[in-house]
Amino acid sequence: MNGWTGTVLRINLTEGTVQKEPLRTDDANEYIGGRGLGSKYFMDEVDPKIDALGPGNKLIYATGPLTGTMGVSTGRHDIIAKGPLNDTLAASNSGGYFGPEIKYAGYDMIIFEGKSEKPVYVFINNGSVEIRDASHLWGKNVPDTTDILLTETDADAKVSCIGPAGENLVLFAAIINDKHRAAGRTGIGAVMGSKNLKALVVRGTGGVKIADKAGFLKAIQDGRAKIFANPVTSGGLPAFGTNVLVNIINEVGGLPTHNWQESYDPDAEKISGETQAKENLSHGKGCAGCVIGCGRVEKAHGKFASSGEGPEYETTWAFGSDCGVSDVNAVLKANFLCNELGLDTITMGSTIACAMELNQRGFIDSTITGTDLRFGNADAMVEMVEATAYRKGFGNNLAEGSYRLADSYGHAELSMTVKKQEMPAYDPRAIQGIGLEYATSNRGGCHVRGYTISPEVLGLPMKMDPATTEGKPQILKVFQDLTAALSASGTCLFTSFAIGGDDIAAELTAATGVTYTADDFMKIGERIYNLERLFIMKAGYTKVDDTLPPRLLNDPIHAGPSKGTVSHLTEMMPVYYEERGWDEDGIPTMEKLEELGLSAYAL
Amino acid sequence: MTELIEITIDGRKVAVEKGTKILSAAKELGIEIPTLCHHEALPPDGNCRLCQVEVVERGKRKLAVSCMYPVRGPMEVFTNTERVMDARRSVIRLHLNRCPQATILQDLAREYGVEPLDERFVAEHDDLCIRCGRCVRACAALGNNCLGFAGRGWDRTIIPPFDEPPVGCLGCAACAEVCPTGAIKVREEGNIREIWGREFRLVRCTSCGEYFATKEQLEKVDSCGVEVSEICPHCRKRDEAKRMKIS
Amino acid sequence: MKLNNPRALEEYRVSLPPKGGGAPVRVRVCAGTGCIASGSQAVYDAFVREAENHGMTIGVDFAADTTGCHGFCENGPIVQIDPANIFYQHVTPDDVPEIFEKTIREGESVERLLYRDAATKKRCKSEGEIPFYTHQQRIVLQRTGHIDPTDINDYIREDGYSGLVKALSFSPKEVVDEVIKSGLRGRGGGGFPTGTKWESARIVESEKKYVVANGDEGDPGAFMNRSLMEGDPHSIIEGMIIGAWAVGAGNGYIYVRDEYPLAVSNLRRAIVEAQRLGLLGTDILGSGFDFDIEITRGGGAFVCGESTALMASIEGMAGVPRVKYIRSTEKGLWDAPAVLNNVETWSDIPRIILNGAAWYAGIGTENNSGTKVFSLVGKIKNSGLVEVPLGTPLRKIIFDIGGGVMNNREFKAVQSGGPSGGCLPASKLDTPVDFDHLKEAGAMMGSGGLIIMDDHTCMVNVAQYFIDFLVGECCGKCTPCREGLHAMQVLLHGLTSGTARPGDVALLREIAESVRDTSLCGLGQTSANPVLSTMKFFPEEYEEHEKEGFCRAGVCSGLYAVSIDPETCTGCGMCARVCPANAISGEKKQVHVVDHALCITCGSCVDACRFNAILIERGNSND
Amino acid sequence: MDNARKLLMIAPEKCISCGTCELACSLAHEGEFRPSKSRITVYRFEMGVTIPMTCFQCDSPACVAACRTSALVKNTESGVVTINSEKCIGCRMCEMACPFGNIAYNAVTKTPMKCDLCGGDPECAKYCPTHAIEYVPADAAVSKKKYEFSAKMAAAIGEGNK
Repeated sequence: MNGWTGTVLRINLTEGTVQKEPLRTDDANEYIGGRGLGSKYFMDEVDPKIDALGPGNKLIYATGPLTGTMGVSTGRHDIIAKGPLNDTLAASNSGGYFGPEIKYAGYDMIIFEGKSEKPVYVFINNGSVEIRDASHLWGKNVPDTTDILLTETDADAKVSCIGPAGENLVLFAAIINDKHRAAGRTGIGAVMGSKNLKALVVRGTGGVKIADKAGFLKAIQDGRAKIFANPVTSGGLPAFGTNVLVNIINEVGGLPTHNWQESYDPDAEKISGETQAKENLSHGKGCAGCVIGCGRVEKAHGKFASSGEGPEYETTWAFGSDCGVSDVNAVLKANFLCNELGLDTITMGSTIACAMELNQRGFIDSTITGTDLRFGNADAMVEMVEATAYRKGFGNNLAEGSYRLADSYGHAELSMTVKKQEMPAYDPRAIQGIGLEYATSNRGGCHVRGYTISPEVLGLPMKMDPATTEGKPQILKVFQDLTAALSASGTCLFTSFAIGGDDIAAELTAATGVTYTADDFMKIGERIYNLERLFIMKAGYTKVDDTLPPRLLNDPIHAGPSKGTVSHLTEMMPVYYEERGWDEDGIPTMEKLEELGLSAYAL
Repeated sequence: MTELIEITIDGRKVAVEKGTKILSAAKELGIEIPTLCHHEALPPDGNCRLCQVEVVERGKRKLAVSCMYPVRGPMEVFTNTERVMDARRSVIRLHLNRCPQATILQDLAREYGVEPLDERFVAEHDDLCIRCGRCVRACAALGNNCLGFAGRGWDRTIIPPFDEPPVGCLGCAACAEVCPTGAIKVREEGNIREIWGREFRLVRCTSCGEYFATKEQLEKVDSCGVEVSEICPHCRKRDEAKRMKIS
Repeated sequence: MKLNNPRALEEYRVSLPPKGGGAPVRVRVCAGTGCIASGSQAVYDAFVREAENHGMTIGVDFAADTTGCHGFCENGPIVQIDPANIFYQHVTPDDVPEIFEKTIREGESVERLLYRDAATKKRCKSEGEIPFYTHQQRIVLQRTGHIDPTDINDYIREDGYSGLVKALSFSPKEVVDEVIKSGLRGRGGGGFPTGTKWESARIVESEKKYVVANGDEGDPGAFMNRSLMEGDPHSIIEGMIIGAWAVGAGNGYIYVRDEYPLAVSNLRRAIVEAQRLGLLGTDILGSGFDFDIEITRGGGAFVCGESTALMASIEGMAGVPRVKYIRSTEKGLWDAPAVLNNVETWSDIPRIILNGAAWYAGIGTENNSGTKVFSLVGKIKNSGLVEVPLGTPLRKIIFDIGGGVMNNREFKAVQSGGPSGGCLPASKLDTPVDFDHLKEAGAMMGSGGLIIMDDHTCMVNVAQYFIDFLVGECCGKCTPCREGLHAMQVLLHGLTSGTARPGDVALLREIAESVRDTSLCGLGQTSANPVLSTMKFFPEEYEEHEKEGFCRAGVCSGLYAVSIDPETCTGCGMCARVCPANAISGEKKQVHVVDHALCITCGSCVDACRFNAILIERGNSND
Repeated sequence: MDNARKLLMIAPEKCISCGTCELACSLAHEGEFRPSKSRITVYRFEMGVTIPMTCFQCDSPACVAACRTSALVKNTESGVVTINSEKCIGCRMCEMACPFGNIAYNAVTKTPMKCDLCGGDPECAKYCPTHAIEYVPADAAVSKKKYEFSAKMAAAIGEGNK
């Protein structure tokens, strides 16, 4: 096959069996791959009401047909599972070099089922698949685990694994590949941990074929030209990484501070991308086949001396402004720790921030937390990261995420979550569209399901006023659908600053030999989005959950450039439902489902 | 300056240097002529008889094996006449008769529509050797001469001297590499490589610990005036990258 | 002693004492391989002994020479007595005293030792009266049997090396032209014009050039090269020196079949003697021309007679043919030009030069000038070596010279040209024997083997015999010959054993044709000829073998039944005596009968019956 | 022609580890995206240090010295060590000989794999997103290398004097 490898690997950890099955090409044509095809398989095979940490959950590593090719920044893979943090259908996306290696080993997807009795890891060496004992790795952090595995398998292999956080079923544990790249959100690291699966090691020496070499090279040349001509993808991101946003978002007055009590951080400059570039940056880095290179290799100095990759903007924000920490070295240290221990940085930082507000308001104190959880206490913050991964002391409370934490003290309203997942780094009161995204994202508080920051702040592809609601439901739907399809293809979200569905459709067409128009591509995105929506509704979510924390709807911003604004979510929601072809309860209509070929999944 | 001669192959003209073999001249026109015993690296031998073409030269029309027939003057060559096809078919059938299991022959038989002879003619069903001697010539090219023909006629075989494990063998397996039918078996298990009944202890990479070559292979490289290390090529590259990183 | 110029040679020739030292009586005992096999050495010894008994001094009063083959091998040992010019056959040591008494003392012949002509029933006193010789024209074999091959002086006495002297007075080009004009064609079987071959080598510029003599005679039943090498080695050497002069070669090789030790020893001695006289080596006869000859003993394989294999063998490689689209006259031995001719061709050269091209061209027919030596064997009365002008009809060779088919059976076929030649039937008996007519008729000249077959010869069996031979001799290098011969062998054995399947004959033909068309060397390409030519002239026998399981010749066991013709059976009982299965019974002088239940169809009775009373019939005797 | 000689200039400090060079190379030579069969290999070390490694087109190449069938030849005009894969018999001598591990034998395609500079238009340089790999005239590259080296040396000496 071209683009796709044509083979799906199914590993049953309960039985210890391995099975290779042909890719369902009809589904592949309609869902492409990655987040789309993985979710389709998941929906067909898993009851949405299943216990996310039970053996009935599955974990699917899914690549797209462009993964491993020279497509425009197409080195991505998704990991699909039901997330234990909030019971949504997680399709956690990660970069690095792991996804392509799956393709080179000969697989489009790897499906893990059941639960191993003992800790194991799986070594895939092209056609050979071994389930191996991992007792010597259990308890080891990500870098150590990775190094040991590379020594005992193949120095050229790629490793995706969990750290102690995943083993300890921290509800927002991440799966880390290539030591530094995280499939972070909704806690799929805990799903891996629940299966006693420490790591997946892949070595692939095969290749990915494409249908039309000349057409493909033309498509990527066109796409690359747009990337190289775009100020964000050729300027800001390579120079400062995503941290370029710290100052930008702060200037908009949308940088949530002190657990979203404020939306402007006067100390933002201290943790900004510009500062990090000057003080901490060693090297820019790209994922496989990347033409942007937003990755950061950084060093923290002083008492937080450490090194690693990242942080991303949202991480800088979570451990920085949200926790009131202005010591960039502490932010970096917390970030590196999350990667080493296998934690999602957004939820980690936000949960600490939430605890700090609980502490600030006196609902908890140091007798409970064992430390001084004052906003701005960098030491306590760093300490709490490690405590969380090992569920030590108050860390055990933090390990449940901010919603369960705040709720346990009777103050769920202090958890800045949507559908129990922490929102990242952009205040919907200042940037209206992103609020609608948070409220309607299929996996709860998340920015990368429909990144309206692009038009609302960066002016890409066109400038929209962040303060107004007009056109936001419409643009959000476009972004949500585009993102879903783009992830399904294996493409990096950041390409969307410069290229659109037509560009990726052209790459897909040339790669797979299956013709995709821009419209087909967007339709596929919509199909994926609706499939995910059906899953979470079957899992128990309703329109009531399509909302934002009350603070954002009711409390105007106190200060800063966006002073006085609240989120106008309620204005946008009906328009959005209608735009989506959902009824007033937020349920996709039969017509819409038929249009998308999803009627079989109707509620 | 070498003399160029224009000849016609299947009605198309091509100018080639005097002495060029028809097979190469045809290749220049993109005309593929099937062959089994021919290998560009090795002296042609013309024994498989598959690459037959029809040559019209000085008024005479004849079959010739294109791998050995030199262009020495104006000539017309036909690579796909009925006579050529008949010749190839009969040769394929006779090859197939000896080596019914050889996939390359099965493929050729399919391509040319050749029915194999019945079982009365097959000697050993698992014989894969078509006696083309590519291995013999490859070993000679390496200067080792560990292989030769023994016996004659129907009993002709290829063996190492005295049919004993060959003393001068490097274990490089070039013989197996050039074999068109995969008749030469190389067994590699752990630190042992076995070929032609001789077991070689493999050298272990001092860096990664993989077994990567025979001692004899490394000695042979050494004899070419190239200093060799006991680090496998894979690690050498990584090590060199490491060195560059440091400098 | 070195002969430094042509005059020195002439002086040397003149200075030689007459043959046999001028002894009044000279005896020539044939020491060809055939006669030695039948005991000629003992005969020679008996002559010497007897002469001493008679008080004769050897070399003065009496001379006894061993000579090369006289050709009439069927009747050896052969002794000729000069000057009386008496030809004795089947001589034993016991006959020697009587020969002394009668012939040497009295000048009378011993009647019973004279050849008796079957046709005229007359005894022939001299060689010249024996039809076997009278129908021949001996040029190549002129000296064999007359001279002592181990004595160069014998050769020189008979104009030896005069051709060389003449050639050296010509320019190389003139020598080549003379050979071209003579019309001489390669006697090894190919029939390529010798002069043309020489010319193509002559015009190539090369530091090294070679001349090579092919004496690797390997055809079953052929021994003409052997007799020549054994009996007249200097003629070959002289021819090669002339050839070397003509093409500019400095070295020569004589490639001799390994199984010919006498040929090797006689040639070796001849070379040493020629070197001693300065006829080989540096500055031959003061001409400034250097040339020498080495002997290479053959690789012991039939295929080594094939030119490219022969050259590979001389180079020290395995004697396996090479694909050569570039003539060896351009790139032959060690990639240098090499002229390879059969020993008989070389032997023709001195006389062509000496007597002139026109003389030679006048012998034989147009485009087929000169004579050719044949070995006549098989079911023929007078087996032996015969030399006739080209164009002589087969019938003349077989019936006039050969005396016809043995036991007066019916002539069925003659195999011409060795294993890869062809079988010609009675209808082709009037074919003139030359390169072109034989080929046209469906056989080939080959190196000159003629095998006569009678009516009790199964042609399928003949083909099988030759294919069996060739399977054993095939070098195995190229696929069609290696695999095809084996496949043909399988099919032929099926036909002769009655296990053939329908379509086998067609398949046999198909494979034979592909072997002919696609094999690498000349031998491979002609290896299918025994099958193709027997099929061509005797298709019905193949059909009968395949379809009916019937062998009309009564050769293939189990494929026929025998009965005894009551009309012709004389009741002699010979058949019953030879029958190993006791299947034939009958009273003396009464018609015998065959018990089919017991008959194993071995064919013994067929061969034994002198009255052709055994009838071959369809139907398996075991039925 | 002197300016005919060009070579690949690799600047590791500009490299972002993306491996696009491997993808471009394998597509050009193998017809698919297959880093394991790329003639250029990206080595990723800690702290983002990445070294793309490929054939140096040595002046006296060990691989050429070891090749018995002239499948590998140093082109005196272009300086490129070229492969005639049809003349390769798979003895792997070149692989064993190269001190840098920059040539490998592909047993499936029966071809030694090494950088051939894509016949004068190297795909790796063409597609490198950060110009970490450039195809430049030999003279300029050499002098640039020299310049960088002396700068490095000067910095090292300067540090020592502090």
